Amino acid sequence: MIEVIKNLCLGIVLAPLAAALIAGLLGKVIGRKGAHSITILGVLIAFILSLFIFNYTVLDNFGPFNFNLYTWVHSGSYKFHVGFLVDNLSATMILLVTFVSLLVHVYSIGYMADDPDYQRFFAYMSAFTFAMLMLVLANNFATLFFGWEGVGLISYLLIGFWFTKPTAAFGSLKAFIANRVGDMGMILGIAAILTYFNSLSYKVVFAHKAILLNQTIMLIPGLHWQAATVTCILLFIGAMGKSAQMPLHVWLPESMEGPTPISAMIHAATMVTAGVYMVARFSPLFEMSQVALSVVLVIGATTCLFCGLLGIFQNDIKRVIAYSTLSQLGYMMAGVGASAFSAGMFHLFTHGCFKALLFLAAGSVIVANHHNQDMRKMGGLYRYMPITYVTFLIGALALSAIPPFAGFYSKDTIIDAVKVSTIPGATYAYACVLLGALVTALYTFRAFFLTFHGENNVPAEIKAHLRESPWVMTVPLILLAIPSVLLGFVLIKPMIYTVPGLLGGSLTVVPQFNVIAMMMPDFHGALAMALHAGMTLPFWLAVAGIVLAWYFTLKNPGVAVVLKQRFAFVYWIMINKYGFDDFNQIVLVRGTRRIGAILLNWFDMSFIDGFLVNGSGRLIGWASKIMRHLQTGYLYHYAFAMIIGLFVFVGWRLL
Amino acid sequence: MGFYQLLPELFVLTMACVILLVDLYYPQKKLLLTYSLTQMTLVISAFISFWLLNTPVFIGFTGNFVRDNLSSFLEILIALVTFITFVFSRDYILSRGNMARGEYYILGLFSVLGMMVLVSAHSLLTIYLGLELMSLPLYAMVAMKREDRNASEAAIKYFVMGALASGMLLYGVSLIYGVTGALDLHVIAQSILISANQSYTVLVLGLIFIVIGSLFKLGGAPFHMWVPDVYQGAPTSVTIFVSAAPKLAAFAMTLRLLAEMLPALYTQWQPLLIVVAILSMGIGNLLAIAQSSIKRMLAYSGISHIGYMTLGILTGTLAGYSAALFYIVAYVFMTLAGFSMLVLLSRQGFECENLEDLRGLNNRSPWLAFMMLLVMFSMAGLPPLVGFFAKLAVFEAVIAVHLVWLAVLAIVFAIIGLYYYLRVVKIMYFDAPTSHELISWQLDMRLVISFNSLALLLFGIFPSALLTLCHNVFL
Amino acid sequence: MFPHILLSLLIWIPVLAGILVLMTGGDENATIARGIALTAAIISFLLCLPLYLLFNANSYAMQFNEFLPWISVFNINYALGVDGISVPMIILTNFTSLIVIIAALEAIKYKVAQYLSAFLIMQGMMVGVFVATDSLLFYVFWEAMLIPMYICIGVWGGKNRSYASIKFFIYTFIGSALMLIALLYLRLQANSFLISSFYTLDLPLTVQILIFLAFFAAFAVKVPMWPFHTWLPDAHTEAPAGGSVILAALMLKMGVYGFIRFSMPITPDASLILSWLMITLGLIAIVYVAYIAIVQTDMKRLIAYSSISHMGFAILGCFLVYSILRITGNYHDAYLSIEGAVVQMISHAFGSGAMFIGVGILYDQLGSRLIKDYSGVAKTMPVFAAFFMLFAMSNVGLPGTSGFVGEFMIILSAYQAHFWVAFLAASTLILGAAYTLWMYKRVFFCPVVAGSGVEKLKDIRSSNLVVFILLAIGVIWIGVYPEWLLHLLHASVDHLLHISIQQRL
Amino acid sequence: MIALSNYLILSAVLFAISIAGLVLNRKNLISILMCIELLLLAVNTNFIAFADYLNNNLGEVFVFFVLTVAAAEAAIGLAIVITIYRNSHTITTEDLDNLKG
Repeated sequence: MIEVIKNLCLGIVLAPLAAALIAGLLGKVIGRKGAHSITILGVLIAFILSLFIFNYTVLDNFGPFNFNLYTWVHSGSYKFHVGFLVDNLSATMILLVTFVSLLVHVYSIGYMADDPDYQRFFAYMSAFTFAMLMLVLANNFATLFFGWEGVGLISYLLIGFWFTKPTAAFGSLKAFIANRVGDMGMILGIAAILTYFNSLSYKVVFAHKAILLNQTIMLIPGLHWQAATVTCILLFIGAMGKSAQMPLHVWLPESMEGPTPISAMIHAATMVTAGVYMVARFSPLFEMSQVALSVVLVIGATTCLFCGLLGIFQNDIKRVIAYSTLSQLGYMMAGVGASAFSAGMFHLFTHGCFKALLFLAAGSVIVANHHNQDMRKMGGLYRYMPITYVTFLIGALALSAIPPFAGFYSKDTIIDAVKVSTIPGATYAYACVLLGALVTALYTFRAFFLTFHGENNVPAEIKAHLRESPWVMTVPLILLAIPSVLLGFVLIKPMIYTVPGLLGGSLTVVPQFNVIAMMMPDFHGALAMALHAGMTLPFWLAVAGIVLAWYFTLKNPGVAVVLKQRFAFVYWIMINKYGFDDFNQIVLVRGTRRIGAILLNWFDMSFIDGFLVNGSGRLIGWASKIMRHLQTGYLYHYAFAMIIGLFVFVGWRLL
Repeated sequence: MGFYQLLPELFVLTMACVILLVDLYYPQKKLLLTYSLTQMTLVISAFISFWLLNTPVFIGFTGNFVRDNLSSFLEILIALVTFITFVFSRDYILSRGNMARGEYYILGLFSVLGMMVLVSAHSLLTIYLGLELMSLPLYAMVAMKREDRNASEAAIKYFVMGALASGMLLYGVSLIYGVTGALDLHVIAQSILISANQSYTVLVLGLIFIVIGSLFKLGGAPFHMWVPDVYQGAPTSVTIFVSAAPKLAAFAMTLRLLAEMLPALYTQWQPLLIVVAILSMGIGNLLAIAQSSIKRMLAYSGISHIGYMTLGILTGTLAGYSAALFYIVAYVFMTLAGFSMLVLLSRQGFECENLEDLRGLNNRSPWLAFMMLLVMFSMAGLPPLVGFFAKLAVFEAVIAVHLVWLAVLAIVFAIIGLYYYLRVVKIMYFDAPTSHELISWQLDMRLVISFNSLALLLFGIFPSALLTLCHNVFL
Repeated sequence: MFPHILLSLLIWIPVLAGILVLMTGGDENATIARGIALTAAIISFLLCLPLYLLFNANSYAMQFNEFLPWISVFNINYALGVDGISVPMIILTNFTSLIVIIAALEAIKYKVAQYLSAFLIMQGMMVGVFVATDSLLFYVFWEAMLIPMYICIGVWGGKNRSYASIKFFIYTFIGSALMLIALLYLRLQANSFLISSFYTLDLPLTVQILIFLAFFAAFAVKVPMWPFHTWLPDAHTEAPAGGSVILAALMLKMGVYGFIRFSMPITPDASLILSWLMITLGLIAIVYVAYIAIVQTDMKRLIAYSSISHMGFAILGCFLVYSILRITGNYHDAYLSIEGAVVQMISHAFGSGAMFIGVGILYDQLGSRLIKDYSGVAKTMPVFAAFFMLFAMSNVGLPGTSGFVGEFMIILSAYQAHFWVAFLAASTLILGAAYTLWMYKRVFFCPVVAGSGVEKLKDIRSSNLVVFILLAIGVIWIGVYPEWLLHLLHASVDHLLHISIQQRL
Repeated sequence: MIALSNYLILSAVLFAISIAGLVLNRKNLISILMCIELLLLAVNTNFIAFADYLNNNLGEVFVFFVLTVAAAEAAIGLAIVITIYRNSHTITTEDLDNLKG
């Protein structure tokens, strides 16, 4: 059995890699058609094999399977392997990854049709799939980190896909650096794990997690911290980078410089959720530290509300969705922070579908508008692109958590979980996620109304060509729309309210934090939950959000302008995104350069090189020039020097 | 009587007289006969000395003369070095008309005779005579380019300082004689050992004079003032001669005077030599940096080499002496090659005297540039060239007598010195040539200089033979 | 093959070939010179195969020993031998030299014979450094290597070459001169110049510290460690591409090799006492130098500073051993850090060497190394840009490339020593990415500026492509399967660690 | 009988005078040559005095050699002075500073 699984996993991982290599290295040889065929084939193989794995592991409940492929590093006491862990969590996750990836690959045939670097694009996407699968399947921290950084790299490459655009080049760099800040925390977390457990294998670490209980670490003299807390927070910093949590969220809006399929796949459905996945994966560790959970919860909730607020003020359709992604990632983090790991993962899955849908739909709109992304120059598009319109609406409803769409189940579960959570910061978090519901609906439908309804502001020359996208783009939309509607309804019971549930033993929750167990009595089935929605606050907040959006965009746009003038200061803060970008640019980037310049000019060049090194050279040269004058050329001076020598010797030895 | 022990000296003396007569009475074009006879004399005398190598130590002629391995070895080297010098002199003096006279070789031969006497002297008298016989022709040779103002100036400086130094040496000798009543080195050494504390002050005073006298000939600081002026002012072919062979003789003199005659005063002369060594290394290396004349630069570099060599002597151990011997031999061949190159690069109407004259040598003649590079790196003491092992040997000896600080200091000066050697290489290799005139093609000179420079490399890669030889000389 | 003269062949084949090449003379015979050089480089590289195959990785003993008395007066011997630490270095040396010579086939058009000969001789000397088991022989090779490098920088270098080459030479000479004194002192105690005979000396602490400092001078300059690093940017910047590659890929490694081979085992107590200093200097190199690298405007300078930063890791890896040992008490825990240092040495050779060649390719076409003169190179040279991205990523330490392995191992070890040590070391993740990718962005990304010359750049072909492919294989191979390298090290690292942690007082 | 020490003092004084002459004289090369002769005379005095005191004729022998050499030296010295005069029409010590530094 394990051999079969091993080969299946290898197939899943290597098929996209091989496809990527072929498309990337032999792109010119195989041509455009060859490139997309081979990569789609690779991902398709991966998807089909993932189905098998899912079937074995989750449905038939064999597993979990934990195996090593080869020893990566063996040094003294330590052995690091490349290996896979196939359990319910990873099996489900690879299914999502390969599914979304497959659809996005297909979609890209249409979206990228005019791009000269077509092959490169497909190679990147396949390579991304490979890296993401490595991340998900890893059975140890080293392999995890490989995938972790690998997806970061390809995200960097894809954001900078149109590298001749300065904004794309800038955005990609920013994304990589911000991710690296997180990775620094991550690698320190891994180092901490190794220090305490002498192993990087999940299995060993989880089995001996009690070791952490007795350990403390002193980061600042005199202050002892729980080892579990420090380790988990370090790992979580990694998650913050990858999942774009505040204050490391700055890169995600910039990442919209990449092609839209990328935004759908990497910056919405898969890579950015890796942080959530990781926290869930390490639930045994996070459960040991209330402080760490609290940090996760508060940061998640904060991101959820405040990044959502920013989405209201964006006019670029992709940026709206990007901020919504940030906000939804905040929800997921808040969910796992509240120890409702399954709820966080649940939202991850549903969000993966409907957000990919939204992005792809937005991409469809963008293609139709000849790569114009400004919503103020759209409007009334529902007449031209009905499929896109409907699927976007489904996505928007799912995102706004309107029952019975998928987003409703997952988001409501999280809000409830935060509500019942007792860890410090939960009250604040609850307020955030609650308001978040209103904000989500507001920005989503603002975008929806601006794009598809109202007056048609499309410039005339584009208007002439407005039409629905080709089938390679609409079919993925439809395929994604289905789970966006149904996934929540189908999964809520098996995933959340069943013990051990769909994710089974992959997640660990200690009793005192087990919020799901507390919510269990109130759950009476998916249908009941949807019907009951009318009695809950989040639902009405969402509805209020939609109404507000309608009012401000369609009914009475003038009010928005008045409000903008009335609250000019707030507006100023909002369009400047709370000043994070400026802070980074002025304090961090320029500060770093300033420090570098000071160190270089004052210390390296002036002091070490100028004063010490060349200074001693100059000193010697100077001494040489001075001493030259002793050799006057006068005979009597020469004689005198000898006599001096004589006298000194005589005086020294005899007196 | 053992007259055959005197054979090299006698042969050179006879031949010098013969050549003098030949040169006077046999008219010849281009001095071919004089030259060949001189070179033949040197070769034969070297062979005779070689034949006498490894014979038992002979001290004879009422203790005035010694034939030991040191003397034979140095005689061979002196003959060889002079031979090479004369190879480079032939064209040089021919192309500078007023120097083209047989006296050049004859004076040279007499000077060689003086050196041979000096290295095999065993009494203060023979030492003095050898020293003067060596020096007087040198003074004359420096002044041989008669219309050259600098040459005359160099000659008078050399002469006056040399006379002063030998006066001091003599004064020291007279004091030693006064205390011991003897001139034979061994007798003096014995009588000092027996009557240890008697007239100690006078002895030390004499020692100081003697140290000054002998270090003057070597060119150790602060008795070095003549060196740069003479090297620069003298015609380059004479500079080769002055800078090479006499150092060997002076080395022998120093060693005989200090190590053989006054070993009992070791504690007195060691500090003096330490001071001289430090000053020589310091002044030599520092002042060489500021030079623009390559002859002067090599002169200062020579001073610094004498400092390093002195390190070997001052240890007062056999290992130290052999290290010093190895050093001086290495130095002589390095300086020989260095100055020879200047002769080779000079021609009528153009003297290669300044660093700038070497610009872009690598473009004009890669082979010669490479040879000069070997010389420079050997002087700088870089492996795998012989100069490195010379330094290694003296450092080893110095560290063995626990003067680690001195070795460190010496290294520091070596680092300072590295700069100007590198600058020469830089000028030859990195700078563009200013002149594109072809370099004269004299096969003999090129061959000799190639052999000389490659020997620096060869003895650097396989230093064992020479090191062992230098070691065995003192056994 | 002939195991008993294999090492000699590895040293002397390139040297003899170098002499042969030199004798072909002027540029009219350049083709012959190139042919001989390439043949010799390939032969020596192939000779690494028997070295690797016949090497017994389970033994810490020196293998392929050769022993001939060389200078009997001082008891100096021509003693050669390799252990698990030197074997990878030798393979690396021959590999890099091959790369450099292939890269030079097209790029060098002026004094070809001298150029190739300088590199071949250098190659022999460098192999000599890694195989010498007699310390004086080691020293001879160590110093002899400087001469061809000096010539190489000075003759084929950039505008400021004289200054850079002399600075390089004197700087490195200062250090090694002090090492010579230490060697002579040690030989006086051990009565032999054999390195192994130094391992058993019981020296008092003061002496140990002095000897440690003398070695430190030699190795720290070579590595180079802050604050002895200022020669490197100049030398790198001015050197021709091949020179920079040799400098970065091999010469810097000799410093670390020296620490592992000499400083730690000979003066373990001093190393223990001064390990805090070494760790501090290593961290300064990592953080401080990275900051400086960020503000560089010259690509080569930037890569040079990044080399210093990366070598800081190697130093850190070596001397963390003592801290780890103090904390965990199990010396098996210390393997990770010191083996990480060795891996870092090797991996850095690939990454930075390749980047130097890359900059050389750009420089040959546009005559500038300044970042601001380039923009959008990826548009005109896509293949080149792809390779450069790989090497840049290795420089950044991306998993899957060689650059990651060493850094990962060392950061993980550093945490065992102290959190903040690990923290500072890990900051390279950000800083390294910042300086490397910022440069990449400015040079390769962004629009092509009309008239800048970038639009006329030609993508890499033939020999350069071969070079890049070879290097890329190296980068990925070490990154994906470092165990291939590590298994060579275990026995020797174990042995040296044993000696290096023994208290001798 | 005059004591040995008196001779020695005399010779030391002669020696000192000659050296003083060398160091202080900045005008004439000829007087420098004379100083050198004086220097040798001081040495000779020493030798004679010691030889007499020790009753040992080695010193006297030495003196003869020194005298001979001194003569040769003077000859060469004067010859050099002549070439200097020919070249620069002066024999002033102060003017001989072409070579320096």
